[in-house]
Amino acid sequence: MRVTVCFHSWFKDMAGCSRAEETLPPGSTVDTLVARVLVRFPKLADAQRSMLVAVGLEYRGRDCALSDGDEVSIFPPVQGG
Amino acid sequence: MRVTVCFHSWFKDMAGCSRAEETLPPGSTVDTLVARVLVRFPKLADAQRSMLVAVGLEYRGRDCALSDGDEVSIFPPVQGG
Amino acid sequence: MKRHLTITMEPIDEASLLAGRSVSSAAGAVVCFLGMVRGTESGKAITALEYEAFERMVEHQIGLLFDVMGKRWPVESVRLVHRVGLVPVGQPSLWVEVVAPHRAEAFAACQWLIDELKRVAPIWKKPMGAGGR
Amino acid sequence: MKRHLTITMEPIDEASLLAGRSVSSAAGAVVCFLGMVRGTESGKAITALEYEAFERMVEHQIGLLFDVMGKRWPVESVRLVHRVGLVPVGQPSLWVEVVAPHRAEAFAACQWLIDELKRVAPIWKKPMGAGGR
Repeated sequence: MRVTVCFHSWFKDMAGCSRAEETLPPGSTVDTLVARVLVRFPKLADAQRSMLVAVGLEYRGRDCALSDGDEVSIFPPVQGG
Repeated sequence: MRVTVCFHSWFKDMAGCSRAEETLPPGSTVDTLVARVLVRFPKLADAQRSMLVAVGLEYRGRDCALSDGDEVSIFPPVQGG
Repeated sequence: MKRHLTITMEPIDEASLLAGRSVSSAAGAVVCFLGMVRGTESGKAITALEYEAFERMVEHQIGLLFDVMGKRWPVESVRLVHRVGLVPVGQPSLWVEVVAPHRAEAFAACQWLIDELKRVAPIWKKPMGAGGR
Repeated sequence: MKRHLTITMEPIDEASLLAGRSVSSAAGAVVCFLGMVRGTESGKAITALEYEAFERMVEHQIGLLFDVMGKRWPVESVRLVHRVGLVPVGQPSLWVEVVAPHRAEAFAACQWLIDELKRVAPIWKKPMGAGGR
């Protein structure tokens, strides 16, 4: 399956792009995807602990199963207000 | 000594006036004055428990000593806002 | 702490109060409160509340509250307007604005001020019904 | 519960937001909050904050907060405006208004909403100094 990864805020700077495509084996989770992303964008490794993940428009944990076509957003702690 | 008594809100209606003068013996307190007022304006007796008293612009208790020329305000619970 | 208090018979003019606001670059939070006259009082329909105030004492007592507020919270500015006389349903009788560096203190100070005002400001209200009283 | 949410690059126009307010005769309390950009960030002088938002998700997440708010408090109306892009020091980045029958619930709901917004809305800020960054 294919998913789109979107980076926000300074994760975008670390990744050097705002979007990337990943092809994952069936049964993949957010965790699978994050591991893949960290290999491809090693500068994000340091930020791993503060990383937030949304699938579509919902926050999701690392064990969330992904589906073909999902848009997964990866970003640092939010600072609205 | 002479003090001026001011009634506010519905205490004014009960008293039938907004101000009254009282002449009190030296050493009188708010308590002395209130007792005098209740005799002169008996309709206020029922409201005695919820009565608030200010001397000048400060809330005062029943044991507060009065001075010649004091303005003593007597009113029901406040409802600002 | 800048402080401003108005007791007035006139309608509260929020727009001009906003226009008169000045905040420093240290201010991170502005909290405003409007107390509106509701259409019912003790379960009965009313058309207005008639507010009466012992004005000199209101000013003094609220001044004391401002003093305490300035000691308890790092408030940059507080403004309070209380309308008296006849206030129709749907219109504000009270407007309060607190400006402070951070929102927690702005909210705390504003709520405290309103609670205390209701406790100590010698103001009274009379419900006015459709028939006049 | 009436609800209104705007994410905008434009300056927050408080006067026109006020003009657009409608309150029923059951509303006794209006609480407004303005979050202002302060002149210092982490102890350093700044000239502005640059806000970035993942807008679709901000709208969805704040929509969920409005849902919870409407269940938890008898709020009549909630309006929230968040400015994004460059917001100069001294200008508001956030405006929130909550209208409710009584003040305790209006304050509680408004504070809760701001706390939750800061927790869940995907918005980020970058301090901009005198030299551009």
